Amino acid sequence: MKWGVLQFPGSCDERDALNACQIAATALGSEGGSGSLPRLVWHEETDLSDVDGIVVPGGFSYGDYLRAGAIARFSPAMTAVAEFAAAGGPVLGICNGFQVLCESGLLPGALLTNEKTRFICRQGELIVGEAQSPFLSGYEAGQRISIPFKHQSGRFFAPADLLEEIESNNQVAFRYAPGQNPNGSLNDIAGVTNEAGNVIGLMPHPEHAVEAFAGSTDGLALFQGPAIAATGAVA
Amino acid sequence: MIQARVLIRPKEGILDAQGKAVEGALPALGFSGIEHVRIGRIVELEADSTDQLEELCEKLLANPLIEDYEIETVSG
Amino acid sequence: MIQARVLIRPKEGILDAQGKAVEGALPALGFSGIEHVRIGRIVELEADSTDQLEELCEKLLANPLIEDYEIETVSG
Amino acid sequence: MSEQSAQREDKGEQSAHRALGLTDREFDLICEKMGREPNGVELAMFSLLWSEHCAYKHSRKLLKKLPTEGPRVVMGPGENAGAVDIGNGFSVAFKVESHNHPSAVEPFQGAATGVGGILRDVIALGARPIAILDSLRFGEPDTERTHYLVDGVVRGIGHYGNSMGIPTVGGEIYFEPPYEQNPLVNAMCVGLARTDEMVRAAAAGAGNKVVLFGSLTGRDGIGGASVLASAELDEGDDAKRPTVQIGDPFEESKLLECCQELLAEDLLVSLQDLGAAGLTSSAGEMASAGGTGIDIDVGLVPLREADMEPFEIMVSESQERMLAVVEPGKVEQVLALCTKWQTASAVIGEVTDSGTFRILKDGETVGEIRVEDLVDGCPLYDLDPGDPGEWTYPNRETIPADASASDIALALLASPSIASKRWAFEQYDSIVGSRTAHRAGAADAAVLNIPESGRAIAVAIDGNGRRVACDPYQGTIEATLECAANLAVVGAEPLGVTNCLNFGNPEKPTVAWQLGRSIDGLAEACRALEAPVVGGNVSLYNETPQGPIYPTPVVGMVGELPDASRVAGEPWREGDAIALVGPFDPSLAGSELEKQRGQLGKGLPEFEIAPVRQAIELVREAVRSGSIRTATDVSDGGIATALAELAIGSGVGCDAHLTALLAKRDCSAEDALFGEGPGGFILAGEEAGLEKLGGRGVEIEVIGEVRGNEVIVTASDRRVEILVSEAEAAFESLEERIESDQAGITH
Ligand SMILES: Nc1ncnc2c1ncn2[C@@H]1O[C@H](COP(=O)(O)OP(=O)(O)O)[C@@H](O)[C@H]1O
Ligand SMILES: [Mg+2]
Repeated sequence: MKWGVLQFPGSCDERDALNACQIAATALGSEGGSGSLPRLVWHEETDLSDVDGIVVPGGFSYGDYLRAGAIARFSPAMTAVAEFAAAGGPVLGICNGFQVLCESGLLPGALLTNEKTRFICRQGELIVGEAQSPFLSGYEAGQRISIPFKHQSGRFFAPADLLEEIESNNQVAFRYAPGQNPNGSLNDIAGVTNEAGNVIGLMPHPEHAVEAFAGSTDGLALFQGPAIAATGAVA
Repeated sequence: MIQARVLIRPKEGILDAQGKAVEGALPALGFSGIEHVRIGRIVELEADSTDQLEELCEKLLANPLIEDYEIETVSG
Repeated sequence: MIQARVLIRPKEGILDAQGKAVEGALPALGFSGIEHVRIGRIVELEADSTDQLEELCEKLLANPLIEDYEIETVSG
Repeated sequence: MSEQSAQREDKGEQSAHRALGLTDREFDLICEKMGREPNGVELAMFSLLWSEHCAYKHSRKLLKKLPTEGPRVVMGPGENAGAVDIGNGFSVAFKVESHNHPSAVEPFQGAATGVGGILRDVIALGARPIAILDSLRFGEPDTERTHYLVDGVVRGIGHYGNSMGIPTVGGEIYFEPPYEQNPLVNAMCVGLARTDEMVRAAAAGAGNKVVLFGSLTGRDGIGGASVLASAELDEGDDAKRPTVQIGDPFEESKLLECCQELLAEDLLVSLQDLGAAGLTSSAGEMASAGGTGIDIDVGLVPLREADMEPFEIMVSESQERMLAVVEPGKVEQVLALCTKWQTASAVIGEVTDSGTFRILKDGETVGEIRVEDLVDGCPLYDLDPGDPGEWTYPNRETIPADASASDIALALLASPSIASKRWAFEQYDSIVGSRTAHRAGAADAAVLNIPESGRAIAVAIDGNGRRVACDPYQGTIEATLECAANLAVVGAEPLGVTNCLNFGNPEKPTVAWQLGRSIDGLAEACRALEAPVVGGNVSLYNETPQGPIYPTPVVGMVGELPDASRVAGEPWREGDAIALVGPFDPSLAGSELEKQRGQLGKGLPEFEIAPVRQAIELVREAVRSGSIRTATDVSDGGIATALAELAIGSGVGCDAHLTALLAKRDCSAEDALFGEGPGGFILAGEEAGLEKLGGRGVEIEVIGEVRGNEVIVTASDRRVEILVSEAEAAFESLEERIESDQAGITH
């Protein structure tokens, strides 16, 4: 499976995401020559026909000015991503990418400044949610995984009725482990999916938990999920 | 040219972390009798016409899920 | 109770990084004819009296080195 | 006084040059070199390039003493940053720089632009920054001002590095009274480059174009030069010249990617960042390094404010700008790439073979200076050192003389300089870039994976101003050795050194003495370690009416290690044996405990460097071989503190006895428990693994065992006996103490 990783002016974690996609593919043995190597997708590109999945990476697109993700969502590439998603293509938004997906309406909710207003960067634990998503096929619901948290605007918010809907539709992909909610997110929500499950976003950084030297490899399965779901491969 | 001023505020009922931080700092700095601090954004700009302003606010300047906005045009 | 509104803007001559970035991005987002975008903050609060407001701005709400502020009291 | 200046004095002439910081003698020299008096534009340019900051006029002679050569050196002092070869065609570029004064005025923006500036020095070499470290000094964290400074500085560093996507992986923070009014903010950047793609700053090739790109040029940082403003603009318009510069990491992030792409496409002849003195220094230094001349037309510079005067454009310090020399045939491609990255760009001049720096405004010459006079003409001064003979800094007592050993241990763990800095480093993105194998807080040095070279590098930054104040020579040697020790405990060997010399007014004999002795110590230690100094920065005049800061040389080091997965610094485990290694001879002189007792005085015990180096090497080898689990050097707070920190890190206590040390060194029980000095390491692991380290000429002694939930350290009649949980509470107490009264309020 070939990934495309979006790059906006101000993106930061796009190379990390690229690296994670590569490692995931290699680990599944699905690295079929250079044709399937993950690639960066410049924000002005509109042709996504060569990729099977999209990562909207973390960072500070457009400096996070105005509101995190507010400007990036207008890019031509995001229009293409919306079509890609509507056609059922797998889309993963990480941190700033999650914010962009929420701003563009591909995911429900919004992300507000952390309750303590500071940027935080620490290793933490997530509980995998009940959501039905190809991205979660490498995890068990209820599984506890260790993934770094790093962000300043990661407080998940949705108005009561929307929140209720997200919960009752089982759209919660990840929750912060009890006592570890770093930002005041409602219901400890760290990540959600769209109704169909093919679009997922989360604030923590799975791409920083794919190599042993980083202290955890629990993020790898997320990048392998769609391939596992598609082929029935085992991670 | 129209000079416009857009005020964008966190919606009622949403915890305003910045506002809360300011309220928290007040007593230590010797300020009393100040309450309900809310912090928002102000965007000032010049536009050809008012047509686009509404759209600009809806689509870009404010996120309707979490923010309210108000447009004040200073001169026409 | 007095309802006050403090408008805080980057001082003249000081780089307004946000305003500049937003203005620069507008044409690509499909908004044309918009210029001189400046982005600042708005702080709304309720106070017992106007006495402390000036000091509050100087000490806490604004950074007088890089920002100008303006106090508007809405009701008295 | 020269005749000319005497005349000026007689006439009581208003001399702009004095307001600009030039002495009468310097002004005379400028007139002599030019054969006439400089006009306003020229005077502004001279005043900046002949300033301490740019000309190093009080330190350059001393800096010549530093060893700068070695087999791995790719670029040494004189370039924007130093660089060392790490093999496989790759080099690591690095430099540390201060932003002390701007941070004292506006901590958030001051620190942010400090980070932005040092990043650009590394970017200018053609390297991609891969790590940031910061070294900070504040007053004691008990005043509203210190809270405000710490809060702003830490947020500022985080803001810039985080937004740029460059991890901040290490650093240090000390709290000492002499920094109360004059905090220090030093930032270090480490970058990675293909050795054959690195660029120099030297301008070359008459006829080549000079391209300015990045942010628009505004009236930032013109401050001092504003006396030159024409009356018209000066009418109450000082407000137009901001004293604070705003950092825009978004702009710099685009600038970085743009530079990387310009270099990858081989479009640049040379590249230079714009730092202090803006266009004047960057264009002037480019021409000087290349032995060329340069023409700059200020009318072509993209401006943020329409009505700027030529001198303002020439000295503006607007951030996030770069200058490149480009062959005429490639200009179009260069400008197109700038457009792709949404960054402003313009051809603003040309390289010439005239040897002069010509300033034009819309084609008309408004200033003309010989490059040599501007860049190398400033007189260099000898200092007039004088040993003050006694301790000249304040002392204050914060711990009672009769405190028990356990109470002392807890007080040391809670002392702001020793306590955990988690509060600060959790505000830094330490992992972006996917290289960070050991994050801040996990080990004494940060380890970065470099798959490009098949190895890893370690980076550390150190400097204890208090000990340097006690003895500038030995204190600086200790700082350098401590840096090497921090590399050793992660298995790394030093490749190169950078440094930032933060001192007071060098025209004062005491400060001159501190500076000279400190540089002597740095040179000595670097020679002994065979670690060349490849770059650095000097920040003088760090003083207020209350006096100078502690003399604070900050040493940054880059080392290499074969394998990022073979790094000690793992928590120790129940049952591990604990050993004390090295020629450690603990003393309370200059220690944290002596500080808390208000008994600081001049002088540190003497020691030999060679055995310390041997111990450093033994530890490095032991870590690399994997025969030990845990390693740390003994530093602030002595052995008891080092053991307590290891216990906190693992949640398991220890039982240690310092009997052998007492006997060998003939020191007091307090010295053994809390004394400081170079050359001490604590190692832990399987006893057999530790024993294997014996018999190699380095002192090693098993002193105890890892076990239980208490930290117990016994030295004859004194005993530290505290719960690990108590130790942890003390160690983690800084956040509460430092949390600003304005916590989390962002401007
Ligand atoms: N303490 C020092 N040790 C070694 N080199 C130094 C020191 N201070 C300055 N230098 C070198 O002098 C040159 C000029 O420094 P600086 O003015 O800070 O450079 P820049 O203008 O590029 O920021 C640099 O190459 C720097 O590495
Ligand atoms: Mg430079």
